[in-house]
Amino acid sequence: MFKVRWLAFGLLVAFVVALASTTASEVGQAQGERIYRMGMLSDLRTTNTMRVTRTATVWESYVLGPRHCSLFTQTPTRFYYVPSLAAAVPFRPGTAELDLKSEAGLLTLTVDLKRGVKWSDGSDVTADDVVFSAFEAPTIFGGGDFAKGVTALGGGWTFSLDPSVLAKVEKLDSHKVKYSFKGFSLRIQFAALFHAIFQKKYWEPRFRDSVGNREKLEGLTADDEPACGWAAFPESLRVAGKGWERGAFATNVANPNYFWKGIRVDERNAAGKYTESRATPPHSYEQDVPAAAGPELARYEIGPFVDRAAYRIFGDTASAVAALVRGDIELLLNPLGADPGIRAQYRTEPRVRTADNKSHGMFYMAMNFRRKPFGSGPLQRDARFRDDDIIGSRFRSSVNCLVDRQFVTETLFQRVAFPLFSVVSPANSFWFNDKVTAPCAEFTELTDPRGARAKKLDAAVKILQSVGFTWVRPPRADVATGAVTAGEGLINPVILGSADAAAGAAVAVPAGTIAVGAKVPLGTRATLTAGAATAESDGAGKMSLALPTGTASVTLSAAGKVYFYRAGAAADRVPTFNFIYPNSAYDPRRALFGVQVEKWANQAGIPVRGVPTGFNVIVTKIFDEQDFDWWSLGWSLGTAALGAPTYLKDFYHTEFTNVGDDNAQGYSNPEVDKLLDAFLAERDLSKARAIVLQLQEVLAVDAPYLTWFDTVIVDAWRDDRVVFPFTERTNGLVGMAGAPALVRLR
Amino acid sequence: MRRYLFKRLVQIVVTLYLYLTLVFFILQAMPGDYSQIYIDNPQLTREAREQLIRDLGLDKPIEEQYFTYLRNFVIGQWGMSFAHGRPVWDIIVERFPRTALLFITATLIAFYLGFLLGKLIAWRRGRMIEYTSTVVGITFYTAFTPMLALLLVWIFAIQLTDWTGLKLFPIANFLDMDKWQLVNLGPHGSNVIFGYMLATLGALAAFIFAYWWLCHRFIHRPGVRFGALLGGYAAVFLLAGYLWVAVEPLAQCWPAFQKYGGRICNWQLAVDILHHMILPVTVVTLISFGGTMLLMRNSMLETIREDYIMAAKAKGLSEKTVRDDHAARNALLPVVTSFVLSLALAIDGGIITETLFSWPGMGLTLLNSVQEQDFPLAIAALVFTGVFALIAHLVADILYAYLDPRIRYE
Amino acid sequence: MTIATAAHKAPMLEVQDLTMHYFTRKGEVKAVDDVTFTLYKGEALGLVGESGCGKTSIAITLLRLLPENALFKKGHVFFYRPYDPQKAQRYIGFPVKIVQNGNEAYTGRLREVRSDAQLLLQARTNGRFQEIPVQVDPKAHFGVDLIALDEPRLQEIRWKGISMIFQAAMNALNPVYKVGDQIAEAINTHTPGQPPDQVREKIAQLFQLVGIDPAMIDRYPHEYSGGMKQRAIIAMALSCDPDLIIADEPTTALDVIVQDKILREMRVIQKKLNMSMIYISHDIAVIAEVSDKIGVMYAGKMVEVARCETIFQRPVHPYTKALMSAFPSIKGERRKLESMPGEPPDLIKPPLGCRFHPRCPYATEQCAKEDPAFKPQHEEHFAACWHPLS
Amino acid sequence: MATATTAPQRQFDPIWRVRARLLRRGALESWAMFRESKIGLTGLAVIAIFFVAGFVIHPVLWGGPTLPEWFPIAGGQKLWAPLWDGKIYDPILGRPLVWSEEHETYIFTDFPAPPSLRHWLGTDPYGRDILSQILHGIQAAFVLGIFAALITVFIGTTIGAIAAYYGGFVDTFFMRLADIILLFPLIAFLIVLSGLMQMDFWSLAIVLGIYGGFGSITIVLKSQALAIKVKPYIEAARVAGGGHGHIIFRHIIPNILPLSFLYMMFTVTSAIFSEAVLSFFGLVDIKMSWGLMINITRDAGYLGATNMMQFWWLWMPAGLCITFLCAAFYLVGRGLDEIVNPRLRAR
Repeated sequence: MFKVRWLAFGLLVAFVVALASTTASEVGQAQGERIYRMGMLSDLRTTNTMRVTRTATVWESYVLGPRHCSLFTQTPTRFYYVPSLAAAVPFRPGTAELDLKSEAGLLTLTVDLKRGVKWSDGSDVTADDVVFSAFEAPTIFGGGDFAKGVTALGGGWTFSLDPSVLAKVEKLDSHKVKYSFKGFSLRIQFAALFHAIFQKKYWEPRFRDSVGNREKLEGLTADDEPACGWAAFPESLRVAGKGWERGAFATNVANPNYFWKGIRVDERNAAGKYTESRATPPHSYEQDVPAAAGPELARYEIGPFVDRAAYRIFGDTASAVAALVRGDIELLLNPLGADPGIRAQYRTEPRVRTADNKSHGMFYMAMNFRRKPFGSGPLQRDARFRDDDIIGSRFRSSVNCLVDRQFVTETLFQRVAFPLFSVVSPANSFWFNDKVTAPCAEFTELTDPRGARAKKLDAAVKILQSVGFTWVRPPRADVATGAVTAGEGLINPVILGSADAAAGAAVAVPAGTIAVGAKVPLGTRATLTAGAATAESDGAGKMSLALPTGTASVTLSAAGKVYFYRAGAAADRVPTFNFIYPNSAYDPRRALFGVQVEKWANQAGIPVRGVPTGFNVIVTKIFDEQDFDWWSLGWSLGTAALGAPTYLKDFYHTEFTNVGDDNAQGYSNPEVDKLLDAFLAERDLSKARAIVLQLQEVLAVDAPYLTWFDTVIVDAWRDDRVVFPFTERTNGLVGMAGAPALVRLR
Repeated sequence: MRRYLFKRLVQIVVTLYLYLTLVFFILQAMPGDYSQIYIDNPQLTREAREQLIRDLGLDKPIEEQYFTYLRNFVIGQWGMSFAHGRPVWDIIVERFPRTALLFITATLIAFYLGFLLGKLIAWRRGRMIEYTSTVVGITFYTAFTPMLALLLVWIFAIQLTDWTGLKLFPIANFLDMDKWQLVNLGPHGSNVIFGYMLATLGALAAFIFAYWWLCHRFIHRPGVRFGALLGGYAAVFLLAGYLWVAVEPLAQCWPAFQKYGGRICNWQLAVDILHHMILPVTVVTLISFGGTMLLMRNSMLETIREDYIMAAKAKGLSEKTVRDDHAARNALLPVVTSFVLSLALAIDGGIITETLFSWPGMGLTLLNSVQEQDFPLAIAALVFTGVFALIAHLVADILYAYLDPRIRYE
Repeated sequence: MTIATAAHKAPMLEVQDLTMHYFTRKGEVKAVDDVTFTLYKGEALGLVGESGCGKTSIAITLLRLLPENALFKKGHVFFYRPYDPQKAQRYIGFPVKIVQNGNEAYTGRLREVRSDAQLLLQARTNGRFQEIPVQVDPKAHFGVDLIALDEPRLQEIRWKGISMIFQAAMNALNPVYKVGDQIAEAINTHTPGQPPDQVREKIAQLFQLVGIDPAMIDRYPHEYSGGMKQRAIIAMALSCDPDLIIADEPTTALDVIVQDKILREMRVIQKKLNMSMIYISHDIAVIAEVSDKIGVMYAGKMVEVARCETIFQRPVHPYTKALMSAFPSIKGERRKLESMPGEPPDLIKPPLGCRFHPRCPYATEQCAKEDPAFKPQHEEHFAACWHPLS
Repeated sequence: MATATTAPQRQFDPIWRVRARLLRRGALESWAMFRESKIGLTGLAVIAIFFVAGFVIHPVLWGGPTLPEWFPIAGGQKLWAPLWDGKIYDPILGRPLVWSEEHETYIFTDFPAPPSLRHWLGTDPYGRDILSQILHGIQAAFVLGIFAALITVFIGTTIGAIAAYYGGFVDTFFMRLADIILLFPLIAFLIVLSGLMQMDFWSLAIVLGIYGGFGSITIVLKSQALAIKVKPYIEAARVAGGGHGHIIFRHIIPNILPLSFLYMMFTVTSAIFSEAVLSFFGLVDIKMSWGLMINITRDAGYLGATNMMQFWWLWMPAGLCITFLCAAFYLVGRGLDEIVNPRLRAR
């Protein structure tokens, strides 16, 4: 019996080996079928477009996104605004401004559709489909009320078809639609006209069946939905097979009726124009485009040149990377960037190629403006803080000054991230203000390892002193030798009073004042003079200085308001603050940065205690409870925002300081509010750009966010299997779902 | 027997009730109440949030919430997954078969291996084999599981491929995408195959067990019995194989890519899943056999001091008979009881294994749902895991009753 | 001691200088030291002594059921059966002893079975190994040394040759098997190939013999009462028709009435089947009732062996005397119940000389220095004492 | 009577001294037995090595604790001169850069750097010294494990004694509770919990301690306490008028403590292991630990199947430390088991 048991064991082992070797796939590409295999890091939640249009994860947008088309689109490399379903961009001739007409109190826009565009089931894409998608569907859903329907559908619908902007959409003829808007907003261009188009024939009965019942609509199995994009779900084309095996893979098959197939695109030719052309069926299009900075000229032919795009689902990055290196997949869809170790893995396999691209996002730190000394507001939970004096602003500036972004990103992060000073990412080159910088950014340990820390500390201390901060034991920084002694016990200043100052008039200083600050309207340049000392206004129109002893009056060169500060008593000592940042496991980079910032701040006597915290807890504390002192998080802004940075309003406008809103720090600056509103209402892009540039300057010095850094997107693909027409692109190939419509298999 | 089982059943129902209550109150006592997280989703508008509060019954007094919670558990309304937007129950039904197949296989192997080795090392106490097995067992038992899993992947999936040029083992997932792309098994997808496999496994196990018992009961000559056993097992395995290749719906075939001959049948899909199971099963087996082995050793050491073992020896029975039929048979009893404990351990190990092998079962679901803050799902997964462990508890009880006549005939 | 004194009887078991110690953390426990005795066919020997004096150790040594830490030091245990050349073949290479024609005894390693009537033994004579041809007559008794046997041969002798009734009958039955199956297991092992009905029939007979309802065959041990278990154990011990049964405290766990009943029945069975028996008990009353011969043990040593009446009437060893006086005799004359002073010695460091001397009222200096030899005192009466009482 | 008073009174030792003596004798006996358990000794040796590395070598390297400001001599300074430059070897913020006088800039060494004279076990993906992190991790592991185990022992002993002493409903309740706790897959439970609450070092230790305390240890200690409850001296104490509390805390608990220390070892193992797994998944808010080291390695992509062996120093030391320390406590537990559980003893 005993021997038999070993025999059985041997048989089992033999079975396993046989199993392994018979099912072992030889290293090589499948013959016959042209399959483009990609790796994904998470499963889909649904294949029903209706759910996705409400809240899409990045993975769903990769798989389901390619099925839909819209009126307009942005070119892949230079992000030009070009027509897709529409025949041409309805710009006012000679400008980059939409040709909006006023009609009965509404702004209208007429869009002509291309002819010959077909759904994957062979029927034509007509104005009916457009009107249905943009207006009828929500109206049906809302029981006849468009606004109600959009609200009920929620998510992406509300974003692109905002009823406060969009009034109605009408069909003029089979290939002509008219949009009516209630007023101008930048959202017309980048939201309403980007709306996905669904087939009316397919969806209308389904919408009628589920009026007002979103769960029913979203619960439908809609795998046979016809597509007008390059890809369709296998089922909609009656191709055998399963489009989505939960937890394992998802598949798209090429749409045989794809309109753009075979079209050659030149994003910017020698004549400075965007062109499309194709011989059969004939198609050509030309459009003037601006010459803004961008990568090399991109010329390519639109595919798809593959029969299928398959998305293999992995549970973690490591196995996905290994699969790429082993050649089980051709491209890894990894929007999170690649750490050096992953790159090191790629380097072990010469057939894997990588490309680094800028990503559109930011990592930042912010403070609770409702608490002293970050702002000077009361400590109530929901109270909005109004920036009545400049203590908070100076305090933030001093912390900003202490942070050495260049050093951390270059050395510790090894360039997987780059320093960020503005609230707009440099990836968004048209809107990015490259002159924006942080206070004392010129000192960095990267180039001046001995002196920079002392210089930064010295500057930060001076900023704090200029609004009357004192210490139990002040920090000492010897700029000459670089010696630094940490301070302890920061004490809040006490506001003695304020006074309105006429331009150039002397304002008397109350007794006991040790520092004086001033504020002038935004955009005004002014100087504050106190005896021999002077201070220039910054971009936010604020200035402050430590008052030389014996000065009786100060002068402000423009009309504004002057504040006086005296030293605080022991009771005003700043309590120890908690600084919550994502824990090392969630994001080691931010955790490391957090610990470093904590250390730098402590050196300046700022009593901050770092608390690495789980991501979800941070989110709850910040956005849902608003119970925090400092925090650090990041925003990934996606490519859709590569148009105007409309998100700025969400982050910094007073309107969004409520619980659950994005302006969780409670930043409320009426002047910034005004700028944000003006920006969103500006039709002229160049004027809007000017406003955004100014906003970036103001926000950089007023620092509602202390922006830290942004990461690099790394694409990795099997060079022996696939060729892409271009790889240099903001947000990388990942940003266009792996470019399955452009890729060619070797 | 019936009374015993009834008693155990009542006890288990009480335990289940207490378990649910405990989970409920732990969640209530948490500083960041899970229902708060549920309704504090930043994507929700204020009105929607209030609606949700009403829908969830969170405006109701706690005792009412508690009873609703219990009722919902019983009727299978475990809530909607936040991240998936589907009923939690659906997701569990979808993920469970995958975990079940992996775990039942691994646990059976681990248990048998642990039993066998524990028996041997106790019998040969003080010899080299005891020290070696103890050291190996403890090493695997306490080894940092992720490290173990990664090392196995490295050895079998990477190094072996480098040496042989063949991809002998897959590194992740539970099926080969290329093979399955043209297969359309309906809405449940691969779970159909998992179902067939589980049914086959269950039927085989039941048959083997029953047949073994019958043979031992009615055939007394060792040689004849052994032949009958071997023949019966071979026959049933052949029968199972025949069912899979020749009898619908098990033997159904699907179109496939040319690479696979244009046709792929269910049995090939099952083999594909088995192929993907090898490494994860090995990992789970390695981490959990140690516990059984050490326990079996202790139990066996206690048993061989019993008088009936000496009596069995005195009867002139061969050493093997004494060891296997008397000592091991009795030593097995406490080990079966501890089976439940090792199960909890296996579930823990399973979370790690499933994550590292991208095996989308319950463990990975639990981890992902926590990372995505999908608390209805996370909690349901935890509760379900508990229920699963309870069921295993019951199975262990039945097995125990079968093994111990003192309980069977109580 | 030789067998010569009892030439008229057939030898069953001969124990010579048996010494077995236990290894423990604290030192070697000298559990059995130089024990010597002989048992004849159909005879019942009672081993008596205080707890921990080595009685049970002898029993398990005879069957070689020793625990791991047992250290066998020296001695022989010859187990006799009528000579059969076929069976003798199996013991080639092992020490054997041939007893025939009354006194003649040959000891040596069995080299060859030359013919039905001739054996070749290898024996040590004058310090040299020599091969001695032995002529055996058909009535010869062929003894094998149980101590030297290997495991398979030992397994044949266990139960078929020597079976055992265990001290704690409660625990000697495996709780997970039916009692009938446990008996059948023994029968099937020793006489393989019997049809199940026949085995069952045999078990039923045994059950009737020991007074259990045969319907209990298919019951589990926990369904038996204590007395029934004891009877079942006896039935099991009888199941293979053994030549010798060792009954280790067969009735301790039972109440006096049942005890007495079972003992009587066992005595009857023993006489009926003409078996040899070794009773082990600390209770001299029990021993007296069932034995033909009594061996008294003290601290791992056999101090006195004699026929039952002899021991009671003329004990030679002071310890035996003390033991007898501790036993209130109903039949015999009234004696003063003496209590024995002192405590049983520590077997790790037993007293030098006679082990009983610290407690012996007759002890002299000699007793403390030299160990008395175990020598014949009268006919079939052996004792180890410097100052024998009679 | 007079003789009784004048007779020299026998001086009884105070009760604590008697107890101490008994304790000492018990400890010595146990040690003598423990010494025979090879696996127990092996475990103890490993623990000792770790302890010395974490609590002796590490402070020596780091210059001991910083004295408080008000301390008259060397206030605000380290107790002794550190052997390690804190700037370079800080486990969390160490900077591995080398300043080049010649080029007036940092020399960028590639991280993670392999073992070298400067960094004996190399550096992590962010350039921090691995050895320093390992040493730091020892302290974390010990503190977490022991703290959790003490909570376990405290709860388990109390509950076990109380359940055994009172029996009835109290007993049933705690036993059923223990059943449930045994069913709870610990890691799964901790994962869910970490999503619900801030799981930092101490809260993790407390949760682990509570989990252990109400779990299997209660069952074992209860049965032990039951055996003690029926001992005559308990009856004697009751007759002498000892209250429930007195009997439980003075008589029962001291007698089941040895067993609970045995279970303490298993709790330590489970605590260290759980923390490592949770950190590995990134669910604990902790600045540095062994599990986190592996997590960082994995996050940074050095634990891929294709390059893990190339960058072995990033994960192997931490992984082996977890394995060895867990195994060591487990082995000590088993060694103790052989003392406490006589049936396992080799006779």
